[in-house]
Amino acid sequence: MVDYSSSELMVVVAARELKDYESVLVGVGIPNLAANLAKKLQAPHLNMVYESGAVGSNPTRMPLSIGDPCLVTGAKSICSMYEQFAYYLQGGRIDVGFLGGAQIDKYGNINSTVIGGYKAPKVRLPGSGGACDIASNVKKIIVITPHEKRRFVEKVDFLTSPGFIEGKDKWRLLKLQGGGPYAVITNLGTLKFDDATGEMTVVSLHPGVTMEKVQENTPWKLKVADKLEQTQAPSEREIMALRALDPDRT
Amino acid sequence: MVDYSSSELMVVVAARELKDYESVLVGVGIPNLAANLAKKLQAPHLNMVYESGAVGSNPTRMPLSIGDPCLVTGAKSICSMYEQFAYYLQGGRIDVGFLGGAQIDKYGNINSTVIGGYKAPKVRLPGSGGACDIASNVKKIIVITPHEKRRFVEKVDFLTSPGFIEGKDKWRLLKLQGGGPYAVITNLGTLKFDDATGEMTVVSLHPGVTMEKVQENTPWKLKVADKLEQTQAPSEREIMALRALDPDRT
Amino acid sequence: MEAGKLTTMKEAVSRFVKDGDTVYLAGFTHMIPFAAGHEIMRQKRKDLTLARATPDIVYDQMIAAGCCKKVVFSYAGNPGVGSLRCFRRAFEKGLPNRIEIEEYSHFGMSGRLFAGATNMPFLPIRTNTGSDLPPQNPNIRTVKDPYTGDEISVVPPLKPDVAVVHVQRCDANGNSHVWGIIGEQKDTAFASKKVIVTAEEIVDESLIRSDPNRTLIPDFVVHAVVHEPWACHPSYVQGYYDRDNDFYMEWDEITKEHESTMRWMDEWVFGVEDRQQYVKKMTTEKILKLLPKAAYSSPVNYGSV
Amino acid sequence: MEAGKLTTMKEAVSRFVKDGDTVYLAGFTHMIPFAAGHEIMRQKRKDLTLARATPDIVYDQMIAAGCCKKVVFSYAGNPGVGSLRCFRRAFEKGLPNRIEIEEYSHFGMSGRLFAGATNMPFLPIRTNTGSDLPPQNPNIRTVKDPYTGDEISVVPPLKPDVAVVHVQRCDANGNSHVWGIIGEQKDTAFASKKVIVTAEEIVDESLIRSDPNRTLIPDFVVHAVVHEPWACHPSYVQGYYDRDNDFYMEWDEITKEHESTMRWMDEWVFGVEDRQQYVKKMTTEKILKLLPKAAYSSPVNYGSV
Repeated sequence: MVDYSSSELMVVVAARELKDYESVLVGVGIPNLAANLAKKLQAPHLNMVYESGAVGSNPTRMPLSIGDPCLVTGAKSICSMYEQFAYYLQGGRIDVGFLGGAQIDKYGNINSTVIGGYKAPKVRLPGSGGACDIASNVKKIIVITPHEKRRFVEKVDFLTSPGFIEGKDKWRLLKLQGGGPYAVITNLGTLKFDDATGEMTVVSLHPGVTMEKVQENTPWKLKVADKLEQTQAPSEREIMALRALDPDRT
Repeated sequence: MVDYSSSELMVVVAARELKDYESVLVGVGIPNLAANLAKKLQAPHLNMVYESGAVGSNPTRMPLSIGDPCLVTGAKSICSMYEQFAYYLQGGRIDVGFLGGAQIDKYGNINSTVIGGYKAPKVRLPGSGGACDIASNVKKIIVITPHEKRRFVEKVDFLTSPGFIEGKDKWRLLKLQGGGPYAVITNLGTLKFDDATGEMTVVSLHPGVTMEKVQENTPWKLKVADKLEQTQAPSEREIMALRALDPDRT
Repeated sequence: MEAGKLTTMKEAVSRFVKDGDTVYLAGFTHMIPFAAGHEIMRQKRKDLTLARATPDIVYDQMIAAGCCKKVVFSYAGNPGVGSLRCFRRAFEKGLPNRIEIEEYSHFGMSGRLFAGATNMPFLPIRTNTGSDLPPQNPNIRTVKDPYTGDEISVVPPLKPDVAVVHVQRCDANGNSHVWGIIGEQKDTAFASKKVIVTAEEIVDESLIRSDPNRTLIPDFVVHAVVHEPWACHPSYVQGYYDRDNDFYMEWDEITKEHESTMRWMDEWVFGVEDRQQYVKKMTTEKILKLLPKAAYSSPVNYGSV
Repeated sequence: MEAGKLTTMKEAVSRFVKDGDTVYLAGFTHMIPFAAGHEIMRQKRKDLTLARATPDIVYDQMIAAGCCKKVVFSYAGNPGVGSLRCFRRAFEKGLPNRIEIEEYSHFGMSGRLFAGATNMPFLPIRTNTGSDLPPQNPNIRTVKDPYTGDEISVVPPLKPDVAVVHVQRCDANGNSHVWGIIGEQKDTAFASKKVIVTAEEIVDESLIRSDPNRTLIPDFVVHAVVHEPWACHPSYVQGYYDRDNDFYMEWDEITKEHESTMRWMDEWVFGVEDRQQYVKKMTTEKILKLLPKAAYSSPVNYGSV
């Protein structure tokens, strides 16, 4: 058994969700590592698309921003910002998108705008960026986040990016072309969403984590899958491939 | 006095309407010659834009089509078809556009769609192409046409491209961003449009042409400007410059 | 999209173009994919809805061959020459068969394709108002501008079943470099359900990656890639061969009668196996006349640290 | 547009940027025109509405300098690092002055600019629905889709008073070659009433004309051209100098307090005459670290007969 950090675990678990030939809208940090790792392993034809308009990038180092010059050198194609959102996202061509945020609620709604009131906030966050657009148009949304009580809330202070709103019935009325939230990957486990109601549901616990620990870090009573699984620990192959991608372990 | 053909006269008269630094949407044939002639004479900075997306072309021969490869080699800029119509025409950036057509009526409405009924036509013509878009968005429309009774009609069979519709009051209600028809240049004279009513008005007779001859070739009673002018005959400089552009006299 | 896209024209047309499809052969004057049109005729596709801003000679031929049920267009002329006689014969006289039409302006037609490519619900455009086109076409509608209260003309997205887009060079997966007049090449590829790319040259992926801003069409919207040099004659490919303006003028003569048209088709379309044979039938003189002078772009540096 | 556009940054800002203007400094991560931002601060412009999808460090600086009345944006963060502290200080605490905000998603913001550039009355977009953004922003409205009856979100065009767009190379009239991430460069230039182009290199028109598809911005939307090498540091110019990621991280430290921010500004903005002096203050080590490797594009042939 290989040693790994909690971030490495999240990257590996996220990478496993990606299939060959899918197109992924990649952000920086953990999503970037997860996509690159999947490409090295089970998904060599993974199509990496960046919000900045770069498509099929081949970065030779870790980009700090999604507009980093290393995402341009040797890319397959580049288009303008409006084109990126119009042709790719609104075009319905993106299979998987990664999102983060300050808060996520039980229906997968995400807040990256403000803690407290909008006009007089406790903390003003950066805002949507492309998050609302990604959440509305991508087939599967994967959220990677630390599992903390201040991040998991019963109702977000501000709904920046739609999950299943107040449940799947309400969400269907909105006729969004995206498939909505698909998975939430935390340092404790993987949560997916109930097919019928759209409620967040624990489907897998990471090695050494108990359901009690997950519940302790979540302020509402969590739904648990009928068949609660154990997350497979990262293999040596996965961890070695990941460290080759990110020698500085950013 | 230099000899000239009736087509050469029309080219010269049209070229005189173009001012330096204006942007012109250029078609093939006479408009192409007129724009290139103006550029050689009074308008060296004339900005020539083609429907095909070529901007600032420098053709070394006469193009047969507005998509001719000679309009691309050494052009300043090229954009897609939708971009051409959206950024340039709808963008309100074109000062002058040239149009032709099978019929033109007394308010400058143009028909390039059909002679007879739309569903069972006597003659099916090519259709609008960009004509309706140009007529709706360009500051000044200049029509170059032979002066014939079958072309000048009191009401067009099909209104492809809006002139002043049934007069300027009606036209204003449409809120088109274009300035509407500006001049009609024929082999007999130049006609412009009444400021108040938008009715076509003879403003200048070409050398040797009488008002009677113009009226004979127009099926409705033509309005005549208070000060009817005589078109200045093409100068030797104008004709020599034109023939240098078009040695084959196409 | 899976790998192994490189194929022949015969195979690409046989697999992706079906009777009754809405077909878009892209190209505004430039890079009109005649080779694909001819193969569709040889495979005797029927009841096609042929969509194209400028039907041009290629659709005139497909109409004469009886492939067409309906034309969706904005300018049905032979540019710089005159009418498309086969289009008119079919529409006016039902020869070889009656065709329907659906008509827009260029802005409307290119806008429909842009809206299809970007999956817009509808596209507001500043045209059509005051024209007799909207009363003849129930697809052209209006909405109320929520900022000014004005009535604004709108057109619906166009999403063809299958498109053919010719490019100068692409890699085996269809990442395509295109230059010169780019017309509706990109919008056609993104708007259509199935996309066949035909190319003058198939090049290594590294050459494409040397200039990503030149890539108009990314591989993952492409279903088949066909290496087909001279695919566009009598249209042209910038930097490869010029427009055969003489042929555009001759077409006006050839098509004076349906019979004379079909004689030409029997020789140049049905009488050849494929594009290679068509090209070999052309005279050396013609080929040499169409070869362009060199005018190379100045390179740029894409390097990073 | 008249000739004689080539000028200095001082002159361009003095002539075209006025108190109270809506300003758009273009660039999505790439080619952010810091030199222009610094000159606007030195000329002490007031009450500006600063529009930009990603305010980035340049607007953080302009806010700290007291130039700003309002920010129109979609992502007010330091990408990959965290908050824009000056933006937050102004918005949350009114230091140095209270600022208003008007907020969209990236698609909404880039769509507003596209709609402005193409003079659309409004732009329908598939986003915003279900989000709390529209209730906070009366500019985000809905219209009824005339084809399906669905309610569709729309945004209005954005037409800034003045824009600065940096490019790799342009001719003396402003015909500009741009490559790498092109962001909102073109839409900004076409949407804005006045346009200042700043360029790493001023080149002969013939070089621009060697590759017309590379020309993102044509001269006739450009009002002033400024030759300003290294204009974008700490942002970057593909092929000229890399992004100074270290500085982006340092900015988080520098801006912990308003006072520490202003000390930095006194040294690097108000303490220099112009961009040349700023660049000369940078260490050799830093300059060398930012120089990219070469990675040239493969040329293409634009020739015709």
